[in-house]
Order: sequence, then C-alpha cells, then structure tokens
Amino acid sequence: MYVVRPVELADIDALEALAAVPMPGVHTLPKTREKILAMIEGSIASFAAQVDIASEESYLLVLENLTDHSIAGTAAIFAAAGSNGTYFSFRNDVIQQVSRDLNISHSVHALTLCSELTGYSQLSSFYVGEREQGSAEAALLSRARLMFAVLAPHRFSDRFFVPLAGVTDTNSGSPFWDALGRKFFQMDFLDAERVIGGARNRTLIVELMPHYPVYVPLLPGDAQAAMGQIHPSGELAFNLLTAEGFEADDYIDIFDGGPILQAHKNSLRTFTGALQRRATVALDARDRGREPPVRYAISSGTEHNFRAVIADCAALEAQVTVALPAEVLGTLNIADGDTVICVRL
Amino acid sequence: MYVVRPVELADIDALEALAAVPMPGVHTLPKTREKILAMIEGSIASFAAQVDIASEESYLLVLENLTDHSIAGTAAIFAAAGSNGTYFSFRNDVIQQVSRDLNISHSVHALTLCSELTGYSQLSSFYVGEREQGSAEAALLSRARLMFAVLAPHRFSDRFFVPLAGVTDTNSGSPFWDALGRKFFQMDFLDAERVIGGARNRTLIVELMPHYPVYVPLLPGDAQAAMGQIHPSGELAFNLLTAEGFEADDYIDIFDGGPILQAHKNSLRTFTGALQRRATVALDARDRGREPPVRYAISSGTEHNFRAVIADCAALEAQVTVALPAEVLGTLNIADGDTVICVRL
Amino acid sequence: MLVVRAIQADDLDALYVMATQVGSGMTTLKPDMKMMGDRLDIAVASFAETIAPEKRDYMFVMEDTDTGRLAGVCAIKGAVGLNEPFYNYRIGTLVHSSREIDVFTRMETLYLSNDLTGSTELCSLFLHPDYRTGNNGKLLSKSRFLFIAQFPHLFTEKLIAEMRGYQEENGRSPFYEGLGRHFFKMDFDHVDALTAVGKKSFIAELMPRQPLYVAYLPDDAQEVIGKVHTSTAPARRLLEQEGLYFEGYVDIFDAGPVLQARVSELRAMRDSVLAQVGAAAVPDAACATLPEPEPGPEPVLVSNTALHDFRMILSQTAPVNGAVALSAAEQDALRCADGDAVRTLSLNSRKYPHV
Amino acid sequence: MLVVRAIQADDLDALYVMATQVGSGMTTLKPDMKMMGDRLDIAVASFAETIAPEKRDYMFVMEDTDTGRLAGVCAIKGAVGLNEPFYNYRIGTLVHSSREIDVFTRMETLYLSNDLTGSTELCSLFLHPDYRTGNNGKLLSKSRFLFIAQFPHLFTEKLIAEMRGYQEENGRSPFYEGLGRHFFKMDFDHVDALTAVGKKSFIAELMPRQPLYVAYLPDDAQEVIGKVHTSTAPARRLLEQEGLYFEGYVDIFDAGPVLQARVSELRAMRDSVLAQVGAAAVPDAACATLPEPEPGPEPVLVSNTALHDFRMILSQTAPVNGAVALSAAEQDALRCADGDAVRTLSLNSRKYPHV
Repeated sequence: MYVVRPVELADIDALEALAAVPMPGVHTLPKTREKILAMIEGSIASFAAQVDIASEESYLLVLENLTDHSIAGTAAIFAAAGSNGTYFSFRNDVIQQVSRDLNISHSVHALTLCSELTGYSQLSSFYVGEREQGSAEAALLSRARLMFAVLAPHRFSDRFFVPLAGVTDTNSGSPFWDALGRKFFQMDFLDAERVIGGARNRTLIVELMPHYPVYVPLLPGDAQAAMGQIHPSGELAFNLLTAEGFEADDYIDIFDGGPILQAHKNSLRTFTGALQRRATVALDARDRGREPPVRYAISSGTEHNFRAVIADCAALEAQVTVALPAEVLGTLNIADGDTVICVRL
Repeated sequence: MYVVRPVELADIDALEALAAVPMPGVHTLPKTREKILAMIEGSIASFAAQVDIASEESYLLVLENLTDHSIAGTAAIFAAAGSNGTYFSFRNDVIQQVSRDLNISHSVHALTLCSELTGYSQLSSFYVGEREQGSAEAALLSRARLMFAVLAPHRFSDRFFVPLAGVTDTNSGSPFWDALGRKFFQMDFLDAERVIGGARNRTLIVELMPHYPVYVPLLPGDAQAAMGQIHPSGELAFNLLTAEGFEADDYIDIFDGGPILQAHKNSLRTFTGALQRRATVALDARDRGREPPVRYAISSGTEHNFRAVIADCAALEAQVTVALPAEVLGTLNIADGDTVICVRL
Repeated sequence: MLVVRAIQADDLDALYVMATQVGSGMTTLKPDMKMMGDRLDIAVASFAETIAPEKRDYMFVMEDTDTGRLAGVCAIKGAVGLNEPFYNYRIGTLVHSSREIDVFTRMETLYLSNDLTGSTELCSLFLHPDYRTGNNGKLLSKSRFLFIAQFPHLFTEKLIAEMRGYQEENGRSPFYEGLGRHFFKMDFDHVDALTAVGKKSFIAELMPRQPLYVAYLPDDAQEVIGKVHTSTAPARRLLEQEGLYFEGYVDIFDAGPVLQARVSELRAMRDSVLAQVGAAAVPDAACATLPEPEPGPEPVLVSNTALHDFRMILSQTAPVNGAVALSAAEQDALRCADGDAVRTLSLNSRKYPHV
Repeated sequence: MLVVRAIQADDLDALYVMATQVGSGMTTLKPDMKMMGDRLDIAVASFAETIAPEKRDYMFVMEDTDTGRLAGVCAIKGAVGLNEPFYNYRIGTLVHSSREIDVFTRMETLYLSNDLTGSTELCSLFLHPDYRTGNNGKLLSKSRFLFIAQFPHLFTEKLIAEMRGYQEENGRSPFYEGLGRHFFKMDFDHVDALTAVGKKSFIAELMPRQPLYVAYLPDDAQEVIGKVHTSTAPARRLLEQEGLYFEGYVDIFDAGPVLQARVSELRAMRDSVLAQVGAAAVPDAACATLPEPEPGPEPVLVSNTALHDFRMILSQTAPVNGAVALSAAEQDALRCADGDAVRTLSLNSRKYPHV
C-alpha cells in the first residue's frame, strides 16, 4: 500500500537519491542537497502557514511505499507562479487571415510573450520511479495535489498550469531554442537554462526575449515541429493531466517550446468530481460485493493533516458515508466519522 | 404554460411586432419583414439540415405562451460565428509590469484586435417581453439554446460566446466608440453600425481598426468606464448567462466596448448538469410530495423535434426515469418512454 | 536631336507603340489603351495645372526630333499613397540587452509602414533599347531633377524612387519566398501583377502587422534586403549621384530599396543655375569660368522654364557668367530665343571642390 | 581671446567650478568629481586615440585666454547606445483605408526604437552665463562641426543631437503626463534623474512595447511632440543651419526632437576649406574673392588640423585664394605658424548663391 503525504525532513536522503536520476527539463527537483533541503523546509512552512491569499507557498508531496517506507515519487504545487515577478510564457495565438478580393482564407499561428499565467497555481516536480510508471499510484500522486487544492481552495488560484519539458535533440540542444531564444541570448540552450536557473520570472526575460509576436510559419521546420511537443519522459504526466481535464495548445514554454497545460478548476475532474463524505469503518470488506467496486482516490479532509490513498469501494454518488477498512483510516490518520474527499480514479 | 420551440413561418407577424420594440445594440432581431423572413427560413433550413460540422447554420427559438399562443420572446444561436470571414473582438489582455530596479509592480490592460472567437457558437437575439422579464420562462428560453446544443453537439462548437450591447450616452453615442473606433472610421457610432450592418466579420474592420494593442490607461475615463459595461436592457441576459457559467472580462465588443461572455461547454451548467432520462406519464401529480419538488427545464430528446418546457419534479440524480404530466408530454410532442434532457433551472 | 519634353495629348499612339516593346519588368507602362489614355489625361492636366498638386503625374517623353519617334518616357508623381495605402517595410533597430548576464544583442527589425505617404515619386522610367547609348539614359533620368529644380513649389519636401528588388536569374525572389509567400500563399508574379493593377487591399488583409525581426528570415532572404535587381543597379547609381539615399525603406514583396531625398538637398537644387540665352556678357577668360576649370567639354542639361511646355536637351555649351550660347537648333528644340531664361546643370556631379 | 580646444587632464578643477554653476537643465554635467574625472579620462584618451573610435567622447572647452578661465564646454560622443540601449520614439504613419465605404484615415504612430544606436552624438553644450554675448554661443556649438569636417573618418555617417523637450513654465511635461506617467507611475523629474545616472533597464521593463497611435494621447501631449523647450530654441536653430534636420525621432519621456544629419551632408563638410597660414599668394582683387562679395567682414571659424591639440578661434580674416592672413595672436591661439594648414568655415551659412 502507498500513501501520498507532505514531505518531511527525514525524506531528504531519499529525495537526494531521486534527484540524482537524470531528468530533462527544468521543472524537476533541485539537484543539490542544500536546495532540496530548502524546498523541504519551504513545503513544511507552507503546510503549516495560515494562508489568506495564495502567495509564495510551495507544497511538496511524496509517494511513500508503506511496505518498505521507500519514497517512490514526488509532486509539487506552487500556490502562485511568478510570485516574485511575472511568469512568462508564449501564448499560441491564431490569426485568421481572410481576403475577400483574393478569396483566400487561412490561419497563421503567432507566439506572443505573455504574462497571463502569473498568479496561476503551478504543478511541478512530478516524478515517479520506474516501478510505479503507469500505475494507479502515479495517478494518485499527480491528483493528490489537486485534492489538496479542493480541500484548501483559499491556498490556490482558480486556475492551474503545468509546464512539461520540451523535446531536445541528441546533443541536449533544443531546436525551438535555436530558432528563437538563441538569437537574443546568444548562447546554447543548456547555458541559458543554467544562467536563468530554470526560472521563468526574471527581469532578463523582458530585456532579452522578443517583444513582438513570432509568426510561426517563419520558424524553421524542426522548431515548428518542437512546439508543444513533450519530451518522452513527460508522457505519463501528460496523459494523467489531459485525462484530468488540462488543455494543451494555448501556451508553450519560452525556452524549449514544451507544452504548458492549463485549466480552470471548474474543468478539472478532481474539482468537479470530488465528493465530501464521512468515513466509517467497513465491518466486512466483502459485504458490498453486490455492485462492482469503484477505485477512488481518498484523502483526509483537513488541510493540516493531508494524506491520500487509493481505495476500492461502492459508488459513492448516492451515499453519505464511505466505508473504509480500518487500515486505510489509520494510514489517512483519521478516525471513524471524520470527513474525507473522494474522487474516482 | 409556455413552450420553447423552433420558429415557424407562421410566426412572422409576431416577430415583426417584437422587432418594432426599440432595443439597443446590434445583436437583436432584424428590423425589416424581409430580413425577418430570411432569418426564419434560415432557421427552418438549419434545423432540417444534416450537419457534419458547424458552419453557417442559425437556429431561432421562440417562447410561446400556450394560453393565447402569443410569442413572448426569441433567442438565437449561430453554429459558427464569422463563418463568412472572421469574427473580430477586442481581447482584454493584462500585461504585468515589474521593475526590479525601481521596485515597481503593476499591471496594465491592453485591448488587442483578435479573431479568436471565430468559429465559436454564438448566442444572439435574446429578447423576452415585459411580462416575462425575470421569470423562469426567460431562463428557459435562454437555456433552451444550450439544451439543443447538448442534444446535437455536432452542430456546434465546443465553445460559446454572447455579445451584449454596451452602454450608450443620452444621444445614442458610445463613449468607447468615440475614444477608439471614431478615430479610424471618422464617423458617429450609429453611422458606423449602419454602414457595417451590425456585423463583426467584415474586411473593412481589418482595414480600418487598429492593428496594435490599445493601452487602456491611455483611453479617456468615460471610455475606460464603458469597457465591459452592459446596456441596462441587457441585465437579464447577463445575469442568466453568468449564472449559467459564462465568463465576462476576457473579450469586449470592438465598437461599443460591451462585454462578450464566453465559455467552454464544460464550464456551462447546462452541459455539466444535463441528465438524459426516460419520460413516463405521472399517474398522480401529488404522490412525490415526500421530497420538495425541483424545477427543471426539460426538452425533448431528438434534434429534429426540439421543444423545451419547465416542469417541477423530484430530484432526478438518482432516478432513471422522469415522471411528467401527460400534458407536458403532449407539449413536448413525445410519447411515454421517449428520452428527454433535464437540467435544473 | 533628343528632346525630353512634357507629354502631349497626341502622344498616346506613339506611347502605346513603345509600351508594346517594354518587357515584363515595367509594371506601370502596360500596353493598355484605356489605362494609358487615363494616365495621359492626368499628365496633360498636371502640366496645365488644372488638378491639385498632389494628384498630378508629370510624364515626360524623350523625342527623337529627327524622326519624331518616342525614345523613352519617365514621370514624377505629385504624391503617392493618397488614394490607396502605400506600403513599405522600414528597417529599424531593436537592442536586447541584459546587464545582469552581460548580453547585448542588436537586432534589425522590419516594420510595416505607410510612412512615405504623400511623398513625390520618381517613376516609370523607360528607354527604348535602340537608344540605350551614350548619355541618353542620364539625360532621360536626370531631366526630372531639372524640372523639380525649376518648379520646387510643386512638390513635397520628400522625394522617393522605388527600385526593383533582387531576383535570382530564374526570377525567384528570395525575400518573397522567405516572407511573403507564407502569408499570401501565391506566386510572386501573381502578387506583383495584383499590385500593378492597383488591387492592394489584400495587403492590409494578409500582411503580418507586427514588427518582424530580420533574424527570423532565412539567410538568403536577409541578404537581399535593400539590394536592387542586377538590371537596376545603373539606375540606382544615377539617382544616388543626384542626392538620393537608401534610408531603410524597402518594398514589402521583394525588399528592393526605396531611395529618398529632401528636395532642398538635391544636387539640382544646389548646383543648377539660371542663365540667359546668348553670348556671355563679360568674356573675361582669366577668371570668369567656374572655380575649377574642366579639362574637356562638360555636357550640360539645359531646359526652358515653361511648365506647360517643359523641354530639355543635353548641350556641350556651358554657361559663362550667367549666359549660355545655345545654337539655333538647340534654341529651337527648347522653343526659346536669345534673352530667354534657361536652367542649366552639369550632367555629371562633381565632388566638393574645396575639400 | 576665446579659444575652443580639446580638453586636457588638468582642466578638471576648472570644469568642476563651472559645473557648480550649471542649472538643473543639464543632466550630463553634474558637479560630481568622480563622474567628471571618469569622463575627462575618456576624453583625453579619445584625443590621444588610445581607445576605440566608438568609445570616444571628444570634449571641448572654451577658454578665455585673457584670464585662463573656462567659459563653456561641449562634446561629441563617438557612438551612442553600445553599452546601454538608446531609446527613442520614431514617428511613423499608418493609413487605414477602406475603399468599400470610402474612408481614408492617416494616423501618426509612435514606435519605440533603438534605431539611432551607434550614431555619433553632439552633446553636453554649456556656455557660462557671463559669456552669453555676441557670437560666443555659435563659436562653441559650431566648433564641433569644424572638428568633424577635419576628422570625418573618426565618426559614423549618422550624426544626432537630442534637444530638450517642451515643458510648461511650471516644469510640467504634457507628453510625459499623457503617456509615460501611466506606465512609470512616478514624477517626470524622478524619471529624468534615473536616466541621467544611467539606470535605464526600467525602460525595457515598463515602457509600452507596442506601436502607439498618437491620436490616443491627450491633445496637449500630441501638440508638443517634436517641440523643443523654449530655452532650447536658439540651439536648435544653430544646428539646423549646419544641416541637421528633425527626421521624426523624439525623446521617449518629453518628446523633445532628435536632430539628425549625414556627416557628408553637413555644411561644414561641403563648405569648409583648408588654407595656408600667410598672406594671399595672388592678390588679384578683381576676381579672386568668392563669387558673391560680402558687404561687410564675415566672421570665419578657423581651426588647426591637430587631433590631440585641436584648437579653434573666430577670426575676421577670410581666406583668399587658399591663404589666410592670421594675426600673430590668432596664430598663437591656434598654435600654428606661417605655412601651416588651417581649416576655415564662415560662421554663418549662406543660402545657395546660384538660384
């Protein structure tokens, strides 16, 4: 059995080991122990904070395998992107071109540097180990962030986004960068990411990046092909997020052209499908065999004791309680009668 | 009792009388008998057409008072806005301005001429008589358009918008127009609307309107105040639509600055809350008195026989059938066992 | 003798004959009797001053007085872009610089503009192949400057001339292929033909509106910005000698340069002089010549001073102390007589003599 | 006698004294010993040619040789905008026209640009109030043109001068209030002070990037675009006489005009001449004068031809047939002797004599 829970100081060794696994893109775990520690401490402080309005909080969840207490994955959510400045992205605009005289009609795409995602809540740092790829636990980990937002909406924006790493070529170069950012930064993709520290909210972006829309047909073919394409390592996250209700196509990353998925919370399955139920102890795990059981993600229902697990039980739409094995209640750290949030997986 | 149904040729006199009522804005009924006839014929052809992909169809519904068979209101929906060209609007962008050196941070609004609403389905021509203002029937009429879209999604886009008339001053001038359009068109607001025939998809818009974003702080105060403001006559529609899930703020009309409400269908209550149920004849209208009855909009469930009425019945979430009085089935033109679409009003 | 003169109503047939001999390179002189007739009407009204200065189109023909045949044509349009928008790309500079990481990038940009609206335009130059010898080309092209120097009040301060842009030998325009084709989705020749017949609203409809960084274009498109067609290089040099400069405006389709000048800074405005027809009044050979005596005879453009019947020739007789001794044939060609004023300008520009 | 000369390392103290007497209008000459010392070092290195041409900053001082006191200062910057972006608004034209409904609208637009990056700049002109008489202002301002005419290879082809923009008597800038304030949210003086000390990154951060239609601005802001401060009008006229023009670039804060010229088209380039110090070789009074004899003595700018010790005075002695008879005192002031070459230019421009 697995549980998703807030990161703790004791997790630092496990996280350091995870961070050593090579991952593309910049929306991953920091690489040094010092920065990982800062991230853990930031998360602990964020969970503990009394929040009126989403600000610089960052929440880091881990997926713990309860069998051996190993850490099988991480997932983070930032309360408000670019909170120290502006979160920059390219908006992918479509310009309709119509000439009555010439009887021509077609559309042209143009990328506009924009700051619209500033203040959105940002999902980040999603990673699961090899063994859990594609498992229900991976889905639980990804979704647990949104369940926490359902539980504590005042800590987050009404809108969410997730940048996913874009494609790179065999030399870790980025065809999108070569066609665009390089012309302004005059340096290689990796050097630029190093200089900017993976951030998307720095003043130097305004100073260096193009201020006028980039007409996509003018980009070389390989750069166009890279727009909105995910790095193969991001496929799991992409599939989980689009199933959740996130939409691609509107925004891409200013550096590597990777997709930025975004959605209003009203479009996300976790928000629209979350049911608040009172948990009871299931007396007999078999006595609900009359209906085929449904797989739910279930999280504890208070923001200062957040945990999430997977449980199978009868469809909850017409119920006011959810009967769970005592073991699950224990893992969630709740008692009979406490409130839980349930979402179909 | 009222019914919402597709317009018929016999309605022309009633519509001509309705069109004579002065209404602001351009998204209303045409004013001449000839044009009204064309609109009715267009609607009849659209309902009859086999549609694979949303195109130039326009559907006109009327609200009929079954007591005296008078027409109490109209509401239209166009399958794809700007289908002969491009539907132009101003997108209301927010530009985040941050200066680290000066420790300044603020946001600036800018209006950008855009064609993003092209191809959206457009709600239009909403009008109800004095007596039905604010009634459940008005809500039924407005929503019936979306219920038809639930029924026949292939006839519509996934996204919908509704332009509402903007504010005018005592001389039917528009402060927003005076600050913007007038400088390019060199004519009064009403003259410009007359020249362009109320359309938002004409080549001359590209030729005359500004191609670069208009920074809102540079507009005079009265023009800024008019942005996104509705004409008082549009309040009913505005309230119904925002309750439905439409969002204002993102787009405004290029001429008078009136709000353009828009939404993805997944955010609209009619789509998320529509229940498909089998209709049965209620044997005894009183036998469901155990639960308080809920008010539903109920429409017949086939696209070539579309009608909608209001009916009170028990909550349907946990039911597979809906029991309706025989009279209601008659009004909907359906038989016991036919499928209906039900949405809480 | 070759005379460049204001066009007359009865030149239409001869003009048509010449137009049939023009290749495809000249879009403004198509052999179309209706179009030519309309344009000629405007030209005649221009010299007669019966239409407003900004609507005028002064056309000049070069006539071989020995045969009466027309050898060439050229024109000055009073003002461009007042009926239909006149588009160009303007080349600008944007600097992207971050002190924090020590990056300084200077980028060229293209702005779609109508900045040249209202300018006076030199245009429609064509010299019949039979006459492409000696100084004939210079005579024809430069005649317009003498006309402007004589009647500067008829023109706006800004003078322009559009030059045909670079094309490869097979007619391919690298600039159009790199930019315009993506938006117009048709061949360059087709676009060219549309603009020639005045159909220009598609430019507003289809052209990208936002400033473009030149660095986005393919290399071969970048390289030809402001470069003229090989066959146009001599015409460009002639105009540059008269004081026109490339100031960063190019054609939106082929990126051919627009040359520009302030009328008041033209060589013709500075150096042309009025003289009286006749022998020099003070034949003081020691010091009456121009400051720097020329080694050989320097050809001189000479025009009369009549607007409605403007005429100009190339003479070998330089003015001396305000007088110019034109031959009887020359006076005849200019329709002037002893004592009349004429305007003269050395055919070739000289560098500043004082430096 | 007043001599304009290349600044020297030991001028620092005198320069500081003068700077303390400058009002608030001059942002480039603040009485700050460190800033001034740094700038003087660059100036000395510029005249010594020990730094690259684009980094040079040629400063000139006007010295009263009778007292040794400094009376004024002026400078030529080799190239602007190569360390920090140099911003201007460029005024352009956009035409919005619909043939279908017969509307033709010509709109002025403002484009944020760095087009003038790399230009040579005339700047830092200051004349002490005690010396604001006679031709002193002209002498000081125009000295730079003679320097450029003597050493044109040191400069880019484009020369600019920024003029202080219009302000109301109470110091209010209508252009700033109508535009900049909405984006900078601070007083004009504060913005002005920030740019003076080189803090310019906020411009990139806060300035609206998109082209603006002038018609969006309040009327009083529209009216002052390209208009100089009342106190700057005489300086503008001086520069215009030398061949600088307003070509549509203005300051982004106060909309003051930038005057521009091609170096090769400057009056000093065209009309200045080299002459030998000494009496005229051919004193033929009948025809050796300039074509149009002047009624009275015409003051003449005269400079030596040494870069590292450039010196210039105003003389009443015009050159005659390539020679100029300077007095001993004048030769002394220029540090030249009989037989040396000097460059001369009439102080005032004359209209074309030939028209």
